[in-house]
Amino acid sequence: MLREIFLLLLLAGLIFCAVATAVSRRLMRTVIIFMAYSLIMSVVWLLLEAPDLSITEAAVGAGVTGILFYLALRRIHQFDKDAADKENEPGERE
Amino acid sequence: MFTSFEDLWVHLADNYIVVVSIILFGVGFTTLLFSRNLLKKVVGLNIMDTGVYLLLVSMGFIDGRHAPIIANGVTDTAHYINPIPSGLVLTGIVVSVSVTAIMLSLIVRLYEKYHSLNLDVIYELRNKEEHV
Amino acid sequence: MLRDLFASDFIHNFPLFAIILCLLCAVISFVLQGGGARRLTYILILIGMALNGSVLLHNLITGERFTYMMGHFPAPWGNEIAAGLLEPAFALLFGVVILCSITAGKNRISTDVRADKQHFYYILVDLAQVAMFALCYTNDIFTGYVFIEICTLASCGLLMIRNAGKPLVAATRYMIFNLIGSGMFLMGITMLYGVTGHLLFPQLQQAAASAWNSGAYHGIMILSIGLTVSGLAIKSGLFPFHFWMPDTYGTATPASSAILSGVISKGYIFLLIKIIYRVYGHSVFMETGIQNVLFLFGIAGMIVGSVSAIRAGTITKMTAFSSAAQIGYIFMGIGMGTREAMIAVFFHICAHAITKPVLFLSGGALIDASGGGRDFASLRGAAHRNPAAGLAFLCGSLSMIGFPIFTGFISKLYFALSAFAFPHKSMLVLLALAVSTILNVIYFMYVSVILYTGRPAPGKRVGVCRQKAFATAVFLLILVNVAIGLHSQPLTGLFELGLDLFLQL
Amino acid sequence: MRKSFLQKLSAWYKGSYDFTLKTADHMDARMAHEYTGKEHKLREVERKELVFSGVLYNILCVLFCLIFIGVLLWSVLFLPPHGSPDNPAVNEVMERYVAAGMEETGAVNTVAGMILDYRAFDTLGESFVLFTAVCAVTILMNNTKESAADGTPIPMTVKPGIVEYSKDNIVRTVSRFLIPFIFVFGAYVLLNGHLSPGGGFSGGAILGSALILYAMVYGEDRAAAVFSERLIKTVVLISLSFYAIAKSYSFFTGANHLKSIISTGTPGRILSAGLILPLNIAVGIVVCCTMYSFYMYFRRGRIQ
Repeated sequence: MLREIFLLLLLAGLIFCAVATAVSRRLMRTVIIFMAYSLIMSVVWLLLEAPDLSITEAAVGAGVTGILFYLALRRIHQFDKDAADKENEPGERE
Repeated sequence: MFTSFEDLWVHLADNYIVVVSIILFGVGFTTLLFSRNLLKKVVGLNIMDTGVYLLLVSMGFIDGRHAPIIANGVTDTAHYINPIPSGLVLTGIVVSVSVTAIMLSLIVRLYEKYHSLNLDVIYELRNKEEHV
Repeated sequence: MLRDLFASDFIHNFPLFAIILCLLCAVISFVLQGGGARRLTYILILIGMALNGSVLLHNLITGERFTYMMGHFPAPWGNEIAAGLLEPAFALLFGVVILCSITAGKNRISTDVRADKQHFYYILVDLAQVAMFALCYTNDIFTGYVFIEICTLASCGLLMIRNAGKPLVAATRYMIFNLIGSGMFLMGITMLYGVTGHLLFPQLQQAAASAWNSGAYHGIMILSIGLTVSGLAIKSGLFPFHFWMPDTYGTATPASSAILSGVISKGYIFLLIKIIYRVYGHSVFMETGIQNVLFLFGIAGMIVGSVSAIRAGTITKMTAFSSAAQIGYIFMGIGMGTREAMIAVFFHICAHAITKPVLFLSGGALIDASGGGRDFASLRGAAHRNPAAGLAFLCGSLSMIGFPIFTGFISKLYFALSAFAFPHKSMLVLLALAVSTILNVIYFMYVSVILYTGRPAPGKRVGVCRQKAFATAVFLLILVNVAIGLHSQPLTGLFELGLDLFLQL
Repeated sequence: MRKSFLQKLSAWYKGSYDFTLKTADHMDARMAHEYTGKEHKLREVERKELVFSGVLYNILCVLFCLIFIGVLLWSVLFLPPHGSPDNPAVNEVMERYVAAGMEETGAVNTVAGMILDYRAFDTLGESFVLFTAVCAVTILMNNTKESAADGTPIPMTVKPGIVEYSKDNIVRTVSRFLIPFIFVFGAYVLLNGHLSPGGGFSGGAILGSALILYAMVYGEDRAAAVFSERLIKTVVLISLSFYAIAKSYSFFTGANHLKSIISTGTPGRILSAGLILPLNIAVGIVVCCTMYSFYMYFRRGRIQ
C-alpha cells in the first residue's frame, strides 16, 4: 500500500514539473525544473520494477541532458554578453 | 461497456499510471506545438517521449512481481515482470538523448546567427536576409 | 551454371552483409578525409547494389521469400529480416538513386560543405543508405522504429551540413515535424504491443487479427493504426504536413535534397506499406476505414501541392511543392487499396525516385549557371548557358507531367487503369488525376519555356565537358527513366509477383 | 491600358512577362528585368499569408491537440488493465526470455540478455543512432578550422567572462576526491551489466559524466591534453567496428545454424554470458566518448 501512495505522489510531482516547464518564463528555471523532472522519473522507473531504466535515466536523462541544456543556455548568454561588450566599448575590441 | 459513470472512475483510478503517462504525452505535445521558444520545444519533446516510455513500461508491469533479475536460480516466470518493454525503453532513452543533443546544437548555432530563440522572429530575419 | 549459382542458399546472408558493410564503412570514413570517404562510399554503394541485385535474382529464380534469423533464436524471440521480391528491388533502386545523386552533386558538395567536414557528408550518406536497407528488409516493428530514428538524424545532418544560415532554420523545422511523427509512431507501436504482445511481423499479424476479431480491443486497434499511419505520413510529407518541404528541399545542397526527396521519404512509405499489409493485414486495414482518410488526403495533396507549386516564386520551392504533389499520388494509391492501385503505387515510387533527383540536381546546376539567382526572372535563358542541365530539367519535367516515353506516363496510366477497377470512387480518382496533371503541365512547362526563351544573360556558357560527373549521372538516371518508360512489362511483372509474395506472409 | 490576353500571352512567350509575380496589370510597360519594385510586392503578399496562416495554424493546432489528447484519454478505458497477469503482453515470448534466458544467454539480468543477445539488432542500430548524433553535433559545433572571411581564425567561443570552475577551490577539492569514485562506480556498472542492473548505456554515461567533471574542474586544456580528438576518434572507430563485427559473427552463425565458439559460461560469474560483457564494454566506451565530446563541443566548440 505504501508503494502505491509513494508512486502516486511521484506521479503528481511529475505532472507538476511538466506543467511548470510549460508555464515558466525564465529559461534557466525551465531547465532546472526539467532536471528535477528526470530525477523523479528515474525513481518512478524504480517503483515500476525497471532498475536498468532508472540507472540509465539518472545517468543519461538527469546527468547528460541537464548538462547539455545548461551549456546551451550558457552559450546563448555568452553571445548576449559579447553583443553587450561590443556596444559599450567598440574601440577596445580589436 | 461502462454502464455507469462510477464504473468509469473506478477503471481510471485503477489504471492511474496510464492516465498520467497520457497526460504527460499531452503536456509535452502541446508544449512542442505551442511554445514559441525553441528551447521550450525541446523540453516539451523530451516530456512527450518520457510519456510514451512510461506508457510502454506500465504495460510490462505485473503486480506483485519483481524486476527480471534471476535471484538465486528461481526461473519460474510467475516471479518476474515482462522484460521486453524495459529493453525497448532503454533504447528509447538513448534516442531521446541524441535527438536532444542535435536540437540543442541547432539552437545554439541559430542563436549565434539570428540572436533569437523565437521561431517566427527567425523566419522574419531569414526572409529579410533572403530578399536583401 | 549461372542459375544454380544464384539459387544457392548462401545468398540469404547478403542482406546482412549489405547492412553490416554500410555500418562499417560509415565508421571507417569517420577517420578518413573527404576524398577517401567519397571513394569508400562509391565502392560501398556499388557492392550494396551487387548484393541486392543477387538477392533479387535469387528470389526470382526460387520464386519464394526467405526470412533470415538475426542471431541464434527463431522468430518471436530473436530479430529477423525478410526478403521477398519487392524489398531487394527497392533497395537496389534506392542504391542507384543515391549513387547518381552524389556523383551528380559532387562539385556542389565540395563548394557548399566546409573542407574539414566533407567526410561527414559521406558518413551521413552511408547511414541514410543503411537506414534504407534496414527499413526495406526489417521484419520487426521496433527495429523499424530504431532505423527510422537513424534515418531522421542522418537526413537532418544532410540538411544542415551546408555552410549557410537558411539550412539551419530548415533543419530545425524539419526536425520538429519529424520528431512529432516518430513520437506518434512510437505511441502507435506501444498500443499495438500492449494489445498483441508481439513485435515480429508474422506473429504480430496473427495476434492483431485475433485482437481485432475478439472485439474487445477494436478501439485500441483503430487508434494504433491511426497513430502509426499518421506518424509515417507526417514524416513523408503528406498533404496537411507538407509545408516543411519547400524550406527543406529548397535550401539544402542539390545532392541532399535529391536524396531526401527521392529516397528517404520513399523509405518511410515502403515501411508504411509493409506495416499495412504485413502487420495489420489488408482486411483489417480496410475495415477500419483509415484508407479513405489517406485517399482523401492524397487527392488534396495532389491538388494543393500543384497549386502551391504554381504560386512558388523560386525554382527550388516549385520542385519541392511538386514533391508534395507526387507524395499525394502515392497516398491516394495506398488509400485505394486494390491490387492494381498498389502496383501503380510501386510504379510511382519508382518513377518519382528516379525523376525528382534529376530535377533537383539540374535545377541546382541551372542556378549556378545564372549567378545563383533562384527566381524565374534571373533563370531566364539559363538552358542556353548550361545546355546539359537545361535538357536534363526538360526531360525530368516531361517525366513528371507523364509524357509518353517516360516512366511518369506509365505510373499515371496504371493509376487511371486502377481507377476503373475501383468501384464507386473511380470518377473522383480520374478527376483528381486530370486536374493534377493539368496543374503539373502549367508549372513545369512554364519553367521549361522560361529556361529556353528570352535573351540569355551575359553569363558564360558552361559546356558539358566541364561537368562530366554531373552529365553522366543525370543522363544515366534519364536513361533508366526512358528504359522503364518504353519497356515496363518486366517491372510490372516483378511488382505483381512481389505483391503476391508480399501478401502470402 | 489593360493588356489583352493575347498580348500578355505573346509577351510571356517572348519571355518578358512573368505572371507568377502577381504584379498589377499596369506594370507591363517596363521590362521584367527592373526587379526591385516587384521584390517588395512579393514579400508583402508573403507576409499577409504568414499572418493569416499563423492565426489559422494556431486554431487548427489547438483543435487538433484537444481532439488528439481526448482520444488518447478515451483509449485508456480500452487498454488492457495495468498490472494484471493475464494481459496479452504476458505470452510465450516473455516466458522464454525469463525462463530460458539464463541458460541460453548466460545473463542473470534478463533485460541485458534480451538487449544484447535475443534482440541484438536493435541495440546495434541504437549505438549507430548515437554515432549519427556525434557526427551531426560535430558538423554543427566544430569550429576549429573556421576562419573569418579575411582568414583570421575565430577566437575560442569561451570568453574569460565565464565562471571558471577550476578557480573555485571548494569545487576543486571536493571533486578531486570524488572523481576516482565516480570512475570506479561507472566501471562497476559497466562490467556488471549482465549480472546486476546497468550495462553499456548507463555505465558509459556515468564514465562520461566523470570525464566531464574532470574537464570542468581541471580545466578543458588539461583534459584536452589527455583526450585528444584523434584518440577519441580511433577509440570510437575501434569499439563500434568491434561491436558490428562481433554481432554480425553471431548473426551469421545463428542464421546458418553453425555452432558459435562463444560459450555462455556459468551464469553469475563475471566472465560469463558469452559476448554480452565485451559488447557492454564496447557500447560503454562509445557512450562515454559521445557524452564527453558533446560536452567539449558545447563548451568550447572543439575537443583539442
